[in-house]
Amino acid sequence: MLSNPRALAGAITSGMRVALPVDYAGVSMAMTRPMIDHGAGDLDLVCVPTGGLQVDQLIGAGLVRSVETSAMSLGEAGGAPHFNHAVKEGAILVKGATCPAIHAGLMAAQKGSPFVPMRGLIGTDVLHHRADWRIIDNPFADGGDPIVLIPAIKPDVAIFHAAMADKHGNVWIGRRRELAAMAYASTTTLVTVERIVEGSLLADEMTAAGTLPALYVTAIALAPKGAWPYGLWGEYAPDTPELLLYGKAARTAEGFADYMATQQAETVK
Amino acid sequence: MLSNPRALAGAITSGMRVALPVDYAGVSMAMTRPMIDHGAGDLDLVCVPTGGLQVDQLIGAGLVRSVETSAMSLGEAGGAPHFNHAVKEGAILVKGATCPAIHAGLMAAQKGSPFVPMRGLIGTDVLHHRADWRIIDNPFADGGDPIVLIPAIKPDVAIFHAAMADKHGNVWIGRRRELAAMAYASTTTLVTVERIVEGSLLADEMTAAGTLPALYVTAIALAPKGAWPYGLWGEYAPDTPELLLYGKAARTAEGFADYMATQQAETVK
Amino acid sequence: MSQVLPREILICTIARLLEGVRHVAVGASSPMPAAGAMLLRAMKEQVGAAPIRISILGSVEHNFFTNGSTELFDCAGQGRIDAFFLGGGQIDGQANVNLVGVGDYPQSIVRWPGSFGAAYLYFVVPRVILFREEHSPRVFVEKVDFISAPGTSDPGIHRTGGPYALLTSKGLFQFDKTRPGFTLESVHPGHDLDEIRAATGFDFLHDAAPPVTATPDNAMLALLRGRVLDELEETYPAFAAEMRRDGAALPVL
Amino acid sequence: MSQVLPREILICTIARLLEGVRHVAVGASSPMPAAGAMLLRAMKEQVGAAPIRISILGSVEHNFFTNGSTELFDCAGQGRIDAFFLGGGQIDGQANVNLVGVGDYPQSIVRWPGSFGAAYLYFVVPRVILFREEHSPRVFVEKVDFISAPGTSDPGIHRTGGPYALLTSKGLFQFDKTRPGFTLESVHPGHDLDEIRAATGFDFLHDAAPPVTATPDNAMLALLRGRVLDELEETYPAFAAEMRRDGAALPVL
Repeated sequence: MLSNPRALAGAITSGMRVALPVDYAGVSMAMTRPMIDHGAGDLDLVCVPTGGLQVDQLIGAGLVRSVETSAMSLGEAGGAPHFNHAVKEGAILVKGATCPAIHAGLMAAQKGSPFVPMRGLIGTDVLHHRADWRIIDNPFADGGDPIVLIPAIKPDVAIFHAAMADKHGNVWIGRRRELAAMAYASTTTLVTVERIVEGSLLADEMTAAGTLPALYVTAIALAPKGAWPYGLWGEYAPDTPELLLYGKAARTAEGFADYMATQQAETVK
Repeated sequence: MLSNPRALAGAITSGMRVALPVDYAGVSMAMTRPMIDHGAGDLDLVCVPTGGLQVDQLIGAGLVRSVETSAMSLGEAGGAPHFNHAVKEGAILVKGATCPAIHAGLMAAQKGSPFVPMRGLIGTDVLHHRADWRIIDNPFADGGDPIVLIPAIKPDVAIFHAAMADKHGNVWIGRRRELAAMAYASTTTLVTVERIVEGSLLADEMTAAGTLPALYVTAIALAPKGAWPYGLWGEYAPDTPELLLYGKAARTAEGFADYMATQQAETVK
Repeated sequence: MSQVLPREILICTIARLLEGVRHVAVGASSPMPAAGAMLLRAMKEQVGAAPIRISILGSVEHNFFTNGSTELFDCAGQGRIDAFFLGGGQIDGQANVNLVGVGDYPQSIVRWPGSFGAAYLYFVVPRVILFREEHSPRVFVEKVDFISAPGTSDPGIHRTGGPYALLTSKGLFQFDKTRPGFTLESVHPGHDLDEIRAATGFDFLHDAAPPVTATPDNAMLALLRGRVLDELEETYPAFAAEMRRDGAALPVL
Repeated sequence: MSQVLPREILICTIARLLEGVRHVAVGASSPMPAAGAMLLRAMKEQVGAAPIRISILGSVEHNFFTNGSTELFDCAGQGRIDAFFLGGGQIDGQANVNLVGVGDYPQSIVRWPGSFGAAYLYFVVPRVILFREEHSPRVFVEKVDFISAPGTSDPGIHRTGGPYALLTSKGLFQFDKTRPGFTLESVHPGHDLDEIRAATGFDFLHDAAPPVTATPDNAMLALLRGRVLDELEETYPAFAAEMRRDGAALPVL
């Protein structure tokens, strides 16, 4: 079950639906370059629930067919240049959402249900542009009371970075339980970690409480500082200057190519 | 926020809907006697997802109007005598369920949704006897595909026992996350604990991962061995001889009265 | 070759019924299903085959879940549980299971604990093994008094799971959902067809002379009596001790 | 008495708008809403009133959530969040909020990050405070180009939350959902009605001579400049430093 990021990326095939976490929850930046080198394209990305640097780089590399997300930005470094450009060019399909709708879709998949209902949304242009969502009248009300149904989101693969894993394949995610939700909903789950620990994370109730069991984990690779330049919750802070550097460089095709080439030198094993 | 079991029981009023956990997840047996002494009756119990000793004692004390549960037993000690008797006499209303339906109802409340859908159930007598559940055709299918909708379960109060709490009101529940689900769904939550720890359980990511935040906790009381004769997950095992003792004693009204009187001597502070 | 205990035959039969599964879940008080699953796991490990995962509900030791008691059902709904065991106060010829009681619900004459998760799991676990040692007309009835979980569903009903086999102290049945009904596959050593017919309240198909249930070979038996009982002891100490005692009392041929 | 910075007036106004809440959630990059909430919390603590809970999203320090990024929305859906802040690239006279972009969706001319959770939170948080410092006709438009979250809903729509007030660098508005529309409640010191009218792309009600926004008294100001900036520093160090620098540059009268 222990592998390396390049081998993990090899499990991705063209046309897959790929779930990726929000910037502060454990983005596996260590997987970005291997995914680009591997080259599986036509990916349908699901941002849980928003996207940033990794998504922008995958779009820049031409691997992305569509993005389902409730927001896209580089935080302090501003807009996501490749995303914005690709949207304007019509090069990618955007499935605009709102955070709890993405969580709802994953929850439906987690429960093996075809959909879950969600309040709000009615009267928004978010709903207006989602032909794949449905409105029904709440069957528990006395007529009326429209409510939106969000269909299950079942990614082919979830990819994230976490603090630690054990040799049995259990991954410690702490209180970032959206990572568990992604894994429950996805057919396969690829995880990079800061470190591999001895023993079993399930052997002690304290560590077990924050552990995603191996049952949901397809493969794990060691990747110290694997969220960089993003931070990792409870481990290290984001590298804002690096994010600013990317935000500036990626405004041009040459700048992006130069930036990615420099990164490659650092990330190749 | 720190209190004692008798004060906690004082927060319960007649006619409340009360959520109680399964035998191995942290039953606050320490609250049973104070609840009986306090005497608030006509309770509608929700077993999450099954009931046992505590529910049987509350029924025996005449405090219960209805029980929603997917099963009721004393484990190795056999059937729940007061429950079985009350059902046969028609003295309580039983809302028979199946485990995931109770979890589904709590999840709907957690999400602020009026219902959630659930697979299975169709063709069962469980469904047949639940006029409060609905069947619709899955709006995402091309006609047909009936699916059951479970309405939100919103208890007035959730009561459970956990290993530890801090002075800020945070409660460590470890991997017994159904306790969090109960608290999210309920208006108020009363918790007894084995011990109160220094500092904040949220200050460290390791403990935070298994912590129910104070936001959902109304009051906490110290009650060492508060799940006894049940066990507490990761802390101590059930006292099976004591459960057998109860199972035998509670077959008669006198036996039950004697048993409860003996317990009182032990639990009164 | 040593003699074989009836329970050892049941455990070995369970291991055979689980052939091919990746993940099996067993109830907290189900030592024989757990033993069968552990036996298959040990056999797979010996030949270097893909590992088998066993989740024992309510066990701290063999619990791979960290999301509360809802996780078993979520996991099954995701299609991650291949096999599960169901008992039943009553089981009928359509494989309907009654876990609730005898007589008119809710004021039943006899009341059992309740449906637990059966009304869901029977629909979503591909290989549900009905396991009930007591083989008598009060258990195996023509028609159950309460359907906790139905053996079959109409074609329009979403269903990815259901009954796979019925194992009792007397024999092993397969279930044919198209008919629907049970077929006697084999009779355990020491029992016969007439006895099974008399003890079964529903009709079932059978050969004129049904085969005898296979008894384990020496290697399988050694694994069961050694490693598997050791593993079982952690979660079911009383049952493991009983098995050892019964095994020790057997005459060696 | 010392002079007061424009941002100090905004923070003190936010504290007043939050009067009575038990739990307020603020975004990760919202130092002024956080400061207003911290100020109210400090004031309540001084008089021994019921404590106020502040959840700062994305902050490790001020995060009371342990169930992943879904918990904020669940918590709001449960009615446990009394107040929240929304900005908006465009806000119109019906309190519709646009967080997506200018021009025809999806190929907008200008594109902002996106709707985040607004399409839900605006419906379920009772007191949503629209807060945007930039007060210009490009922000406050007649009609937004994209409705991320609508200001009002038809009577048959389940809605327990919505807009409560609109605070800008120039003034404070209340929202009347029955009309629906904004009413200018007060003008911040140094600004006037004509300026606000010119900077606002939608019509709003107002008095002929609207009052000036209240400036904080010395006690409130001392609390803000002392304890609140100290607390703020943990999460928003750059903002706290800027506030201290600006405060130090003020002439003391």
